[in-house]
Amino acid sequence: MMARDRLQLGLLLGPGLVFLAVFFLVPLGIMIVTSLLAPGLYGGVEWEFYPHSFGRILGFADPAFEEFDPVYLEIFFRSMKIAALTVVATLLVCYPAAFCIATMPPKWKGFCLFLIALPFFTSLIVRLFVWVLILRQAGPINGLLMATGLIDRPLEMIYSEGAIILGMVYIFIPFMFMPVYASVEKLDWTLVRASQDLGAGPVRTFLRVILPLTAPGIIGGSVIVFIPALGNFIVPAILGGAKVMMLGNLIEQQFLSARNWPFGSALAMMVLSIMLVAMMAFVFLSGRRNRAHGPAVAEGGAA
Amino acid sequence: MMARLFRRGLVAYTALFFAFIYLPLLLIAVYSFNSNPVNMMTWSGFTTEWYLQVLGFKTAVSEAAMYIESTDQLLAALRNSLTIAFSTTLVATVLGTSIALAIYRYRFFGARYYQVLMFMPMLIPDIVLGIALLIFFVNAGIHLGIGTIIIGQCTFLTSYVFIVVSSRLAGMDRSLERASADLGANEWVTFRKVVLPQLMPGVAGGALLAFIISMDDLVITYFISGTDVTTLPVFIFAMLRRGIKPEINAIAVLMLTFSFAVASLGLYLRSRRK
Amino acid sequence: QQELNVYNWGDYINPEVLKKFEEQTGIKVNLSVYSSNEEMLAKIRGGATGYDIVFPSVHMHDIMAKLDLLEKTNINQYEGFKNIDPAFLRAKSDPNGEYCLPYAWGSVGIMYNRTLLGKDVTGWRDLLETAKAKGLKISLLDDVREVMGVGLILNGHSVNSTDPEELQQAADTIIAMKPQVAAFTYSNRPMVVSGDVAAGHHFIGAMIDVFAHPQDLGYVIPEEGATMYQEDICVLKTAPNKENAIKFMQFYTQPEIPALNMAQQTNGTANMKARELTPENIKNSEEINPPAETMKRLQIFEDIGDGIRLYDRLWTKIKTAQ
Amino acid sequence: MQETIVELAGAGKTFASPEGGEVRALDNVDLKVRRNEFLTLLGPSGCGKTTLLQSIGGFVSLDRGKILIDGADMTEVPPHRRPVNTVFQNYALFPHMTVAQNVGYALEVRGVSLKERRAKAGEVLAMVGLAGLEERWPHQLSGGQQQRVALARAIVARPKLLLLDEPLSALDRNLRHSMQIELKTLQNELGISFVFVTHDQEEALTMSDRIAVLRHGRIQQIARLRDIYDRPASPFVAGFIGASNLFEGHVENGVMALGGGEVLRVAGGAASFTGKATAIVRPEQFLLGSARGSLPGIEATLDQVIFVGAAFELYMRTAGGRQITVSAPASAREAVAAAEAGRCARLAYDPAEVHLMTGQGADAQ
Amino acid sequence: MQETIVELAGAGKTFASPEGGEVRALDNVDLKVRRNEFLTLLGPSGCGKTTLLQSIGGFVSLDRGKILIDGADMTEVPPHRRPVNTVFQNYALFPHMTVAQNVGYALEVRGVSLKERRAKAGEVLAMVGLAGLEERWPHQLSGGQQQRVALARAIVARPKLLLLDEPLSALDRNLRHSMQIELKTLQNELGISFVFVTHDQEEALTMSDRIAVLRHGRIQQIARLRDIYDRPASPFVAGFIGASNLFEGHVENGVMALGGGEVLRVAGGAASFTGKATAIVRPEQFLLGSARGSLPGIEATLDQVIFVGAAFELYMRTAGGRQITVSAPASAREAVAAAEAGRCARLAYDPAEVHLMTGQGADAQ
Ligand SMILES: Nc1ncnc2c1ncn2[C@@H]1O[C@H](COP(=O)(O)OP(=O)(O)OP(=O)(O)O)[C@@H](O)[C@H]1O
Ligand SMILES: Nc1ncnc2c1ncn2[C@@H]1O[C@H](COP(=O)(O)OP(=O)(O)OP(=O)(O)O)[C@@H](O)[C@H]1O
Ligand SMILES: NCCCCN
Ligand SMILES: [Mg+2]
Ligand SMILES: [Mg+2]
Repeated sequence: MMARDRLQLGLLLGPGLVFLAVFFLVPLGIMIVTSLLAPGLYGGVEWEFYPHSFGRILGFADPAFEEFDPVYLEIFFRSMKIAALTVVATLLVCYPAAFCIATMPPKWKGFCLFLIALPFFTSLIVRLFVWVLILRQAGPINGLLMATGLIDRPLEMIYSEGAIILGMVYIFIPFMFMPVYASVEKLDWTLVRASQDLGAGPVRTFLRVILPLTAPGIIGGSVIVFIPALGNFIVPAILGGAKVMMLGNLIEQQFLSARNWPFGSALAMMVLSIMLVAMMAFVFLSGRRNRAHGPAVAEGGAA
Repeated sequence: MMARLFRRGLVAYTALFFAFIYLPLLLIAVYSFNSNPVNMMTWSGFTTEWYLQVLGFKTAVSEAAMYIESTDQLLAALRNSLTIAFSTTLVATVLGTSIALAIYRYRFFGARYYQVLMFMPMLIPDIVLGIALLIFFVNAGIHLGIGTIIIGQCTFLTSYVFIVVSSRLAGMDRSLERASADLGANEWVTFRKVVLPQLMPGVAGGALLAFIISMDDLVITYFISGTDVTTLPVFIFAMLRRGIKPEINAIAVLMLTFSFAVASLGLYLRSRRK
Repeated sequence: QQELNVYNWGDYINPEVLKKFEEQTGIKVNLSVYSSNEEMLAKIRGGATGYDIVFPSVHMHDIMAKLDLLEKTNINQYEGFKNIDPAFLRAKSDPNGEYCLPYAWGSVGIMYNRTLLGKDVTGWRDLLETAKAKGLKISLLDDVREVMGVGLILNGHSVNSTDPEELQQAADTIIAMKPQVAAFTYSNRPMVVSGDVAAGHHFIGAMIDVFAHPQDLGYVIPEEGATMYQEDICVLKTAPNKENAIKFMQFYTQPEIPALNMAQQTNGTANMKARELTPENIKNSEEINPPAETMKRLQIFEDIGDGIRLYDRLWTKIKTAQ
Repeated sequence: MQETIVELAGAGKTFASPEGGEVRALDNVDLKVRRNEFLTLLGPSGCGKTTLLQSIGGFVSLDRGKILIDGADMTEVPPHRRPVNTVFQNYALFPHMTVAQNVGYALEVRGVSLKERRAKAGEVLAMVGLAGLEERWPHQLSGGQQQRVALARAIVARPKLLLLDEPLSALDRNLRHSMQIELKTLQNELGISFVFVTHDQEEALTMSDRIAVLRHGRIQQIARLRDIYDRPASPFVAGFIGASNLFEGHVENGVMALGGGEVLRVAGGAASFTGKATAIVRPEQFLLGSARGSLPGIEATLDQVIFVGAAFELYMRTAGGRQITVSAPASAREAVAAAEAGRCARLAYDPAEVHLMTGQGADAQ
Repeated sequence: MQETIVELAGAGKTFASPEGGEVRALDNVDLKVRRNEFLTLLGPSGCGKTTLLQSIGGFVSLDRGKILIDGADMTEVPPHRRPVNTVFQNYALFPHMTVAQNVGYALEVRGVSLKERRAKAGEVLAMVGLAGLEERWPHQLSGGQQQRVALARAIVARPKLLLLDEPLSALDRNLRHSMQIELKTLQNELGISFVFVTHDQEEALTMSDRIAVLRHGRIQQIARLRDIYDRPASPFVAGFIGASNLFEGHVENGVMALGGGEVLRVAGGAASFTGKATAIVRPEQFLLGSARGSLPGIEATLDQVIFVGAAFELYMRTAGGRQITVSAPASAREAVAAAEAGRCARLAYDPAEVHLMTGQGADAQ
């Protein structure tokens, strides 16, 4: 590489990398340190090594300082479950629509994509809050069902896990839709024909050809939805009536009400490690696909 | 035939899909005309009051309005949000684009690891990043305020821009750069006249995405906004705890209408150019 | 131009008050809001500067004093201070009012929908039985100390208890209530008004709605007892406009000012003269100005130090219990 | 050989064109594919070749007419139940399956056991010369190898008919030539009928038993190779198969008057025809020089000679300004040199070889 | 005509192959391109054609050797300062510029005024037959039109040399043929040198003044068209240009002993050679039947006849098992029919036409 090239590279790469190193990697590092320090009485930390925050979660807490409580793992698993259900529901909502839109004439395609992106321009919280209005006891759905005599007492739709998942699906639709759409759109339809031609009926063609070929988009969208769903604390607060505690709420609570920064950081580290595992799984899966059939197939995740 | 039936089903499903997305928004629009100032859950009549207020045609409402005090704040929050969104969009677009260009143009040691690094801020859960930044700023003695919000949002918005621009670059035809050199253009001219024009849709897309996400970001901003700066989402979220203000609906509808208009104009202009 | 940066709870001051202050002094007021003591503390400790006055609850007033965040104002030297009822100098760190001025106070009781319940409820047990019988739901505040406070009171303990057994009992009581609890939230008022829940755990400010719909709504201080809150006006050590801040405190000792505030906030005041100046309905309300008898049933929060961790664990359990 | 395996009767298909009009992709097509023959569909882009193939494969449903395969009415049968397989132009190999999985797919969907699948796949892969590549992924193969995999995949389940839609067009010239020969050989070995689409006439000539020339969704002519070359039904067909010199004029008493005093003599059956007609003389049917003095000839001046290895191409012009392309074999080297020296030559032709097309003069390309 | 415009002297370029080895893409190449000539680089895939072209264009920097363009040393000069333009295989048109902007680009970067640019662009567009399409976008053009725009763009600034890297390979057969002729004509008109890469020998034959055959980064032979066809330097070159029948054997006294008692006669200079050699006889050099009884001949049986329109291809076999391909002109119809009937024929050849390649027998493809 010539000196001029190196200078150019430095100019292009330098500012961004310095920025990210200082404001992304250093904060993460500080958080790791914080998670291993003792909590201060009114927030902040005491400078002494204190692994018990992790012990509280994972079961090796020294009873002299802290106490292990399985409730945290329970919250962990529940959050994972809700995030996973969100992923599945979002996928079910988006996949057929992506399919339909990808096979429309180009003019329509552009318009539909625009329609999907448009709600993004309203406030996320307002979009969530409107579901409170819809789902609540005296809301329109219950009103309609009562008026038609289908039910005689209001359904309890709001403040439940179901409502949380519904809300998350609603706000994460574009995150799932875009990558899935990208890979469906790229799907080579002659392969579908080839499959039929070779004697495979619609179901088998879907399972053996369409699904594997759109898998990169599905995997990419799933990762992109799973991770924020896991850490989300707003949807449980608004639509879960704060009755269902997820990881995000637990972490928020440590910082904003229990004043236990190290424990909050330790929990955040746990989330971070799940994220890294999910990301590595993604890289591994798409890497394997890459090796199998060329890089062209594995791009869906990036959109 | 079966295929046609299946197609119809798919179209019907897609119609439902859009209904799912848009009916709630419609409801917001309806409620934005609800005259009940205290409790927007109950309909008490039609009014354009909230629009007039938001647009500044009316400053104070009748004696009955008890929540007016924060209309100013709401507008201030909107202003803050816009200021932040514009600044972050600018910074993140420049940073994200140049990193993407660097990785695209040069083969250098560990380029792939930078790519992973660039993915991380986007994929890290908001709450983790927000808290890490909070602890960082507090320890570094940096005053929490509009500056910290901009910095904090830029960390992950840079990633979004990077990814959008990168995918545009990946689809770009490198032989065009050669063609340009072949026709006598030096590197800088080639960049200006060939690379940049083709990159523009990616840059614009990345910037737009960054803007939208910045306007919407709650969690990270929530942790790193000082007391003196409140953004719209943070303000609305705080307000939710005490019951939502009707002006919020009006603002949401205005934002939607405005962006719809801008986007439609863009589409129209593009279709005319072709 | 002179400025004053006010950091207050959301919807916790009558805008007319601020307008009056601006008129009288020519000082421009900037208002920001928070929604819990802890949030305010976290932000102030987190390095937020630029605020002049804050409105901590009494126990937070003590904590902030301990953390040396408050400026000594000698407000007690000011002539208007004589209007203040000394019973409201509750902060242990500031028994004479050298730092802060009592701002407002009130009870935390039950706001209920009479139409749905079909009767006036008298307390938590009555409410829960009625709700259970009619298949109705209630909502609780999304606040660890308030909710644990209800549990402690129902078991006859102090709301400042740090005894693990007492706290466990309290948590168990709340967990037993959970089937009737629709949500933990701060938006109880609209929910009760619209009938989404039959009753909500709420501050005395709910009287606004009760005055607006006297047939349908009611507010009661539970017979089992309740918590009360009081906030003080404090000046921060880091305040950039200390003099203006003190001017505001002095302004707030004028009886007509807290009275104006009360009229809109429907809560109580420490300013003895102000009570006389409030509208009839407030003056006569036993909820807002409870008789001494009722006052005895009210407890106020104190700083419990790292006892808060124990609360947090139980709170997590309460939230997680199915 | 004369037994019919596929029959299209009155097949019609109209598409709505994007501009709002209608496109008749198939216009009342009657076609019989014989058992064990190599039938090529030839025609310009958009003439309906793909549509015809796809209506046999079941991917296009006909508006009118019907399709019988091996006697059974298949008009409404979906593609996966037709005993017909296709080799697609871009191969359409499944990128997520290995070569063996691709080839075994047709058996897999029929529930054949893995073991048997592997065995059969190995067999056909050997047949197309790809033994040993079973575990490769499609992207690891060259174009020609991918082509062979596509072929193996299409024949593994022994269809009654193989449809090939321009299977060779993406290959380079040399590879294409060897695949042409291989395909032809394979068809003989397998003993099944091939319907092959191409728009490369040379390819059509090399491989086919019969050729069907399509235009605007109609079959212009369907005939054996030699017949279609020697006796094209119309100038369109003539222009499509082999280079040709076309002459229009009035025929009377075995003489076609071309105008400008030039004439072309015809013989045989054509000699008895009277009226306007188009005559065709292939470039190689003009003989350079006076080698055979007994034949009639046309004088022409030489514009350009191109040496194309095995032959010379001479671009010539008659006194009347008519352009004539002549192809002289390499062995006629001296005659070419003489023509080049003299800048003109006499082009002899055999009147019996001049083919006359009547009543379709307006149909020229 | 003999003046040199580009000279490569001892040019060498080695790439690190992905597998870790080395690839000699150019191996001590000496090449002179003459002013105003059409030089074609021909060779199998990977032989270094593109590398050679790009080293002239400046996109590949040589490891060894140097490049002079018009006498000036250009070895270290970056592409944008070389008086050389390229037509890329995939056209590489700028999608965000109109046709006129694309064509005017080379002038734009040289600071030519808009008005003049438009005028010049219009001129060259007219030259390539695209007048009137100035305001189109590249995606609104057909492949052939895009090709022409790429050409116009490359010639607008009047380079001293035009490099063309398989510019026609993406076009379909008919279009390719007409573009070949157009390109050749254009080169004559412009009076600049073209260096053209292809791996289609027919294309090379149609267009070139000289052909350079490359293999493994080396120039095997560089010569005028006819010379290379008639006197290939090696079996490799022979196999690459035109079909050929190769015979190996020992030559003595004008007779090559092929083994199995069969012989091939040689005449002329070759007759004086003694030793092992490879002889080449082109398929069209074998004459069917006994037309010229005075010539020597080989008896062979007929395996297969393919009618390819203008000619017949006969696949034959000698008694010794040697395979011979014979190309008989359509005019030899009767002889072919006779051979087909008898299943065998005598293949006459002119010993003077048999070309002998000595000392390179091991080099066969
Ligand atoms: N799905 C379709 N919708 C609309 N028109 C179509 C469709 N498929 C084909 N056509 C039109 O029908 C006509 C015949 O198309 P077809 O694909 O059969 O042509 P082809 O002979 O295969 O051409 P090519 O050689 O270019 O492949 C064309 O005019 C084409 O535009
Ligand atoms: N940038 C490169 N890095 C490594 N090897 C290269 C590079 N460019 C070319 N090669 C190798 O150099 C050799 C010559 O390549 P080149 O592209 O010149 O061949 P070519 O004759 O143009 O082939 P084709 O007909 O396939 O285009 C090949 O083996 C190729 O793999
Ligand atoms: N992980 C950061 C994403 C922020 C989106 N609001
Ligand atoms: Mg086709
Ligand atoms: Mg090449």
